[in-house]
Amino acid sequence: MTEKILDVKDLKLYYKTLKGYVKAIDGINFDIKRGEILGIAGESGCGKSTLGNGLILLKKPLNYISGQANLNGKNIMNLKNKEMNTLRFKDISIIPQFAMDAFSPTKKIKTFISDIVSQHNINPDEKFFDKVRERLDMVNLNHSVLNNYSIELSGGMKQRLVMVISTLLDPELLICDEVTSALDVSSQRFVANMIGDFRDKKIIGSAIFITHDLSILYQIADRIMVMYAGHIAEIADSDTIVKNPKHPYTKALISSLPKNDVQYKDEQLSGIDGTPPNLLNIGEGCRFRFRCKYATDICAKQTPVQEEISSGHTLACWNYKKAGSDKNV
Amino acid sequence: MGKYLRKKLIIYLITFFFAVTLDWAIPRFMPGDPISMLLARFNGLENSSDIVRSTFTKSFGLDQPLITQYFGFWKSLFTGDLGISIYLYPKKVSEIISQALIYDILLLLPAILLSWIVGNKLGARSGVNKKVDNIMMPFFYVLTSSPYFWFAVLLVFFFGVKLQIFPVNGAYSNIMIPGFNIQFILDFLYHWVLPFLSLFMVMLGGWAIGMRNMIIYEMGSNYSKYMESLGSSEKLIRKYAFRNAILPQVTGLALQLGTIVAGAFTTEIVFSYPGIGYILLKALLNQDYFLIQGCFLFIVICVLVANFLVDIVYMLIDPRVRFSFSGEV
Amino acid sequence: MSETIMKIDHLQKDFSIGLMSKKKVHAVNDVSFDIKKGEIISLIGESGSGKTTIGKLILRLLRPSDGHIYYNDKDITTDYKNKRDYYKKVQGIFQDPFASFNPLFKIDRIFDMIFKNFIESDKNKKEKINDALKCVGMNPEFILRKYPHQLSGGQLQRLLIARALIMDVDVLVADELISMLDASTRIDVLNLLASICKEKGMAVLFVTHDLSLGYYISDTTLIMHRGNLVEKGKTSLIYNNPVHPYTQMLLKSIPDIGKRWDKNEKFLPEDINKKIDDFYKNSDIKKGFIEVEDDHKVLFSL
Amino acid sequence: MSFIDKLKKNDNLYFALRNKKVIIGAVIFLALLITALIGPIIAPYDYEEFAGAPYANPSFQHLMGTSIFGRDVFSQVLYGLRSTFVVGFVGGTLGTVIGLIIGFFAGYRSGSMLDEILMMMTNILLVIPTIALLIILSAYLPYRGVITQSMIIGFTSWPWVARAVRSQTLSLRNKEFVNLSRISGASTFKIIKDDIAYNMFSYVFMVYILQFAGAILTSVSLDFIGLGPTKGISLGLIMQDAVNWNAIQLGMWWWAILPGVVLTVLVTSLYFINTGLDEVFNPTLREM
Repeated sequence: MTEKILDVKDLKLYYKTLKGYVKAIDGINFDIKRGEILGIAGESGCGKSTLGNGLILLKKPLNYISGQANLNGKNIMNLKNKEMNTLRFKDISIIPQFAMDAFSPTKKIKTFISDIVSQHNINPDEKFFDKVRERLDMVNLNHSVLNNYSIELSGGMKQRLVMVISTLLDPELLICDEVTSALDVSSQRFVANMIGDFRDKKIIGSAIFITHDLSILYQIADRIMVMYAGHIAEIADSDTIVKNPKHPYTKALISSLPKNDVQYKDEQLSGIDGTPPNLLNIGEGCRFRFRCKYATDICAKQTPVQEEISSGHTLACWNYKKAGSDKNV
Repeated sequence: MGKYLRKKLIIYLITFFFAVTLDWAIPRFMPGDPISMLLARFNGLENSSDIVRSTFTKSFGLDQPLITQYFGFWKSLFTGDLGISIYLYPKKVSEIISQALIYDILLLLPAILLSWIVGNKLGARSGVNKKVDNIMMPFFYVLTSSPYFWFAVLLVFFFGVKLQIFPVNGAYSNIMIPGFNIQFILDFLYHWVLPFLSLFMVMLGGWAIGMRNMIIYEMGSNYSKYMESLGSSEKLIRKYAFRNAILPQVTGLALQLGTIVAGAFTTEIVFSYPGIGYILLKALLNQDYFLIQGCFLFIVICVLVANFLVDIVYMLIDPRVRFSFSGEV
Repeated sequence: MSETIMKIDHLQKDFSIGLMSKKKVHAVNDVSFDIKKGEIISLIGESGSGKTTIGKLILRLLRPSDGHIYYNDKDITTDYKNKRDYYKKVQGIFQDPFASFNPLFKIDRIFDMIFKNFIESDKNKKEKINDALKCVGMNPEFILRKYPHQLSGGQLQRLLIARALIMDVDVLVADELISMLDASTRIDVLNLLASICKEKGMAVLFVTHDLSLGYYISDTTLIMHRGNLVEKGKTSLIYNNPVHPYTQMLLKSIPDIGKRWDKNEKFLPEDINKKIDDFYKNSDIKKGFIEVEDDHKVLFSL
Repeated sequence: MSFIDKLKKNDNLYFALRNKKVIIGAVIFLALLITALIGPIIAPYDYEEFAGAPYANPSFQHLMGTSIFGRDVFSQVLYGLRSTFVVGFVGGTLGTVIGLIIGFFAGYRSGSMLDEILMMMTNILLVIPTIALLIILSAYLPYRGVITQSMIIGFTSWPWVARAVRSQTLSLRNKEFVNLSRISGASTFKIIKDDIAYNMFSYVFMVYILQFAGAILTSVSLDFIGLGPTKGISLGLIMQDAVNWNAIQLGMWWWAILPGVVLTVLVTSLYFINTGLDEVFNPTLREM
C-alpha cells in the first residue's frame, strides 16, 4: 500500500458573504498518494481553485467549516497560521494562477528568493544558489534571471521561474493552479511536461494539477477528479475517466470535447444545456440534477454520497447505473 | 533612464517658460490697468522719479512694442533684476526674497521630510492593523482636513497663550541680532517649534492616509499572496508591501508641493515668521506688484527644482523607470 | 464554386513602440487571403501572432499601415468614411462575453442599437428579435430585461450571435469567441455558429489559439506566426500534412484526449525560432508563399 | 420582496448604507448643508451688525461669542458657511467638469496629437504651484466675489482630475463593449456618454467629493492670505479678521478657532464619505 500524502475527509469550505454562505467546497473526500499527480477538472466556479488555494492558504472571506485535510497524517485545517507557515513551501507548496504578477516589482529575483528561503531557516548562500541554478537549467532559463527584476522578464519566463521557486524546498505536495491556462499551446506542453519531470526526479512528492482543460490533464495526471458545483462527481485513473466515465456529468463533459478526428461537417458533438447552480445558500440534493437527463426524485432530496464502485473509481450519483447502460449520451 | 529625466526636464522648462510668460502677461492684460496703479503708487515716494523711470523702461518698457517688452523681461530676469519693492523701498526684490529664503528652508524642509517619514510609518501601521486603524484614521482625517493656519492658531492658543511655553511671534526675539552663535540658534529653535509643529502635524495626516490606502492595496496584491502561500512571515510581507507603497508616496510628494507651499504661507502669517509667505502678505497688503511677481517666480522655480529632485529620487528607487518600462510622465 | 466576398490583399499593420520612438513592430506583415461565401476559416496563432489585429483591421477598428481589404470588390481601406453600409454586412463577436456588454444597460440595448443604426424600419422589430433568440435557443421573455451580469458567458455569446443573425451579415469575425466559455457550453456555441453559417451562407473568420476547435469547425485554416501567414489551406490538408515547422510544432503540442504526448521527445518551445530560420535557409529553391499541393500554401522564406 | 431584499439587489447602495464612514460623513455633511441653507433664517443677527458687547464669551445669547467689534460670531459663521458651500459647489464642479472633458478626450484619442497637447498642458499646470497662480491672478483682480474666487479655483484645480479621468477612459476604451458599440454604428459622442462616462460615474463621484473638499481648503487659504472676496463674508475671512486683530493673544479663542472647527468638520465629513465609498465601490475593500 502506498502511503497517503494528503487525505481529505468531508471537507467544507464556505465563502462568507453578507447574503449568506457560498458553499464552494461542500463535503468532499479524496486522497493523494506519494508520487501521484492528481488532476482536478471542472468548470469555472466548481470550487477547484478554491480547494487548491484553501489547502495552503485559508484567507477571508473563505472559511473553514468542517471536515479534515490531513497532510502526512496531520489535519492542516486546524493549524494556527504560525504552525501552518512552517509547513508551507516545505511540505505543501503552490504554483499560483497569477504567475505573471507573483513578484514584487521592486526586488530582484535573487533577493526575493533569499528572503523567502530565509524565512524557513535556510541560509541562502552560494551553495544554495548552486541548487537554484541547477533548477533553472532544468526549465531552460538563463542564470542571469536571478539578477533581474520581474519587469525585465517575459510572461513565459516568469511562469518557469515561479515553477522553480515554488519547488525549491522540494515540497511533498505541489498545487498547480491553472498553470497552463494563460500560456500558448507550445508553452503549455513544456510546462505540463515539466511538472511530470519534477515528480519523476522526486523534486516534488506529488502534485495536484488544477485546470479546466481535461485534455491537458489526460496528458499528465495519473488520476483525475471531476468536480461539479462544490461536489466531487467522479474520481478515477485518467484512462478510466476519459474512456469509461460513469457519472452523467463526466460523460457529457468528455463527449463535448473536440477530438482530433472529428470535424463538424462529419459528426456533431454536443455540450450540456444549462448553467451550474448558484452556490449561495444552496440546499441538499445533487447539484447536477438541473442539467441531468437521468435525474429522479431522490436527486433533489438527498445529496449523493461518494461511493467506490471499483478499486480506485469513486463517484457520487444515485443513477449512474441507469446512465451507464445508456451508450447514447 | 536618461530618457525619463530628459522628458521631465523638457516639461519643467516649458512650465518655467509658461510661468514667466504668465508673470509677464498678467499685469499687462488684466482688467483694471494695474500698471497705471503702479505708477500712481510710486509718485508718493521721494527721489523716486529716476528709479521709476529706469525700472519701468527695463521691466515694462511701456513705450516699446510688446515683443521687445517680453524679451526685455526675460533679460532682466536672467540678470537677477526683479525690480524694486515699494513696501520696503528702495530694497531690491531679489534681495528681499533671498533674505526670506533661509527661513523658509529651515522651516519647510524639516517639516516636509519628517512629516513624510513619520506619516508613512504611522500610515503603514494603520493599514496593516485593523484596531490601530480604527483609532488612528479619524485622527489623520481631522489633521488633513484642517487648514494649516487654523491648526497653527490652535497651537498658538494652547502652547503660546494658555500654557505660555512657546513664543508665538517671529523667527527670533526682537532683542536678538541674527548671527551664527549658540544663543541665537537656541532662540531661533525656540521660535521654530510651533510653526514647525503645525506644518508637521497637518502634513502628517495626509501622508498617513495615502500610505494606509496604498499598503492595504499592496497587501492584497498577488505577490503578497504568493509570499504568504510560501510561508513568509507577516513582517516580511509588510516590508515588501511598504517598499512598493512608498513609490506613489514619493510621486505624491512632488504633486503636493504646491499645496504645502500655500499652507506654509498661511502658517508664516499666523506666526509673523519672516519667510516668503509673510513677505507676500505684506506685498499684497501694500499692492507691491514687483514683489508679488518676484515671489510668484521664486515659488515656481523652487517647486520646479524640488519636483526635479523628487524625480531623480524616484528614478533611483523604481526599477520600472530605470529600465524605462514605464512611459508615464 | 462559391464566390469570394472578401479579399485581404497584402495587409500590413505596424505599431510603433512609444509615441516618439521610431521602433516599429510588424503586427501583421504582408498577409493575403480570401473569404468565400458561407465558409468558415480558422485563423490560428499564439499570442502576438497578429491574429486579433487582423480581426480588428477587418472590423475597421484599426487602420492598416499598408495593403487593402476588398469587400465585394470595393476597397474599404480607401473608402474609410462610409462605415454604416459596411457594418451592416460585416460584424464581429469578441473574446470576453462579459466585457462585450456595457454592464449598466439591459441586454436589449445591443438590439436597439442595430435597429436604430442599421435597420430602416422598426417594423417587426420584436418579432425579428424573438425569432433570432429562438434560433440561438433562448427565451426572449426571460432574457431581454436582464442585465449582463445576470447571464452566463455562453448565453451572452449566443446573444451576440443572435445579433448577427438579425442583421443577416455576410462576414462575421469571431475573435476567440469561445475561449472564455466552459467546455460543456462552448461546443454548443460552435455548433450554433456553424449551422447558421451553412444555413444563411454567412462566412466566419474564426480567430483562435485552440487547434482542436479550429479543426472541428473550419473548412480552411490559416496559421499565423509573428505577423506572418506561414501556412494556409484546406483544414484536413494542413492538419494531416503540415509543412512549415511552426505548424508542425503547434500540432505536436495539442493535448489530445485519448492519445498521450511522447514523453521521451524533448520539447522546447524556444527551439522553434532556430528551426524556422533553418527552414527558411534550407529552402533555396522555393521562395515566398508557395503552393505545395492543391489548396495548400506554405511560406518558404520571408 | 421586502425592502431589504430590494436593497440587496443593488449592491452598491446596500453596501453604502452599511458603511459607517459613509453614514457618519453624509449625516454631518447634510446637517451642515441644511444649516447653511437656512442660515439667514436661523441667524440671530446680521453678519456685519453690532450685536452686543465685544469680547463676549460664548453664551446662550451668542453661541460662539462676539468679535472685537461686537459682532455675533455664530451669525458670521452661518453666513460664512454659505460662501464655503458655494465655493465647494462651484469650484469643485468646475474643476471636475473641466478635468472630465479634457481627460475624456485625451483618453479617447490617446496617442493622438490632441492627447499629446492636452496632456502637456495638464502636466504643466500640475507642476505649477496652484497657489502661486491663484495669488497672481487674485492680486490683479480689482474686485473679487465668492463666485470669482470659486471660478479661479475651479480653473486651476482640474489637472489631476484630467489625468485620473484619462487613465480611466483609456482602460474603458479598450473594453470590448466599446468596440461593439463602434461596430453597431454608434456615434463617438454616444460611446463617450453611454460606454465611458456612465461607467465612470462612481469614480467621478468620488473625484468630485475630493474636488469639493479641495476647493474649500484652497479658498480659506486664499481668504487668509488676504485674497478672499473683497465683499461679503466667509469662514476664511472671519479667521483672517480674528488673527489680524490678535484675537488669540487677547484670549478670544472662540473668534479664531470655532469657525475653523466648523470648516474642519465639514472637510472631514467629505473625506469620510470618500473613503467609505471607496470601500463600497471596491469589492476587495468591503468588510464582511
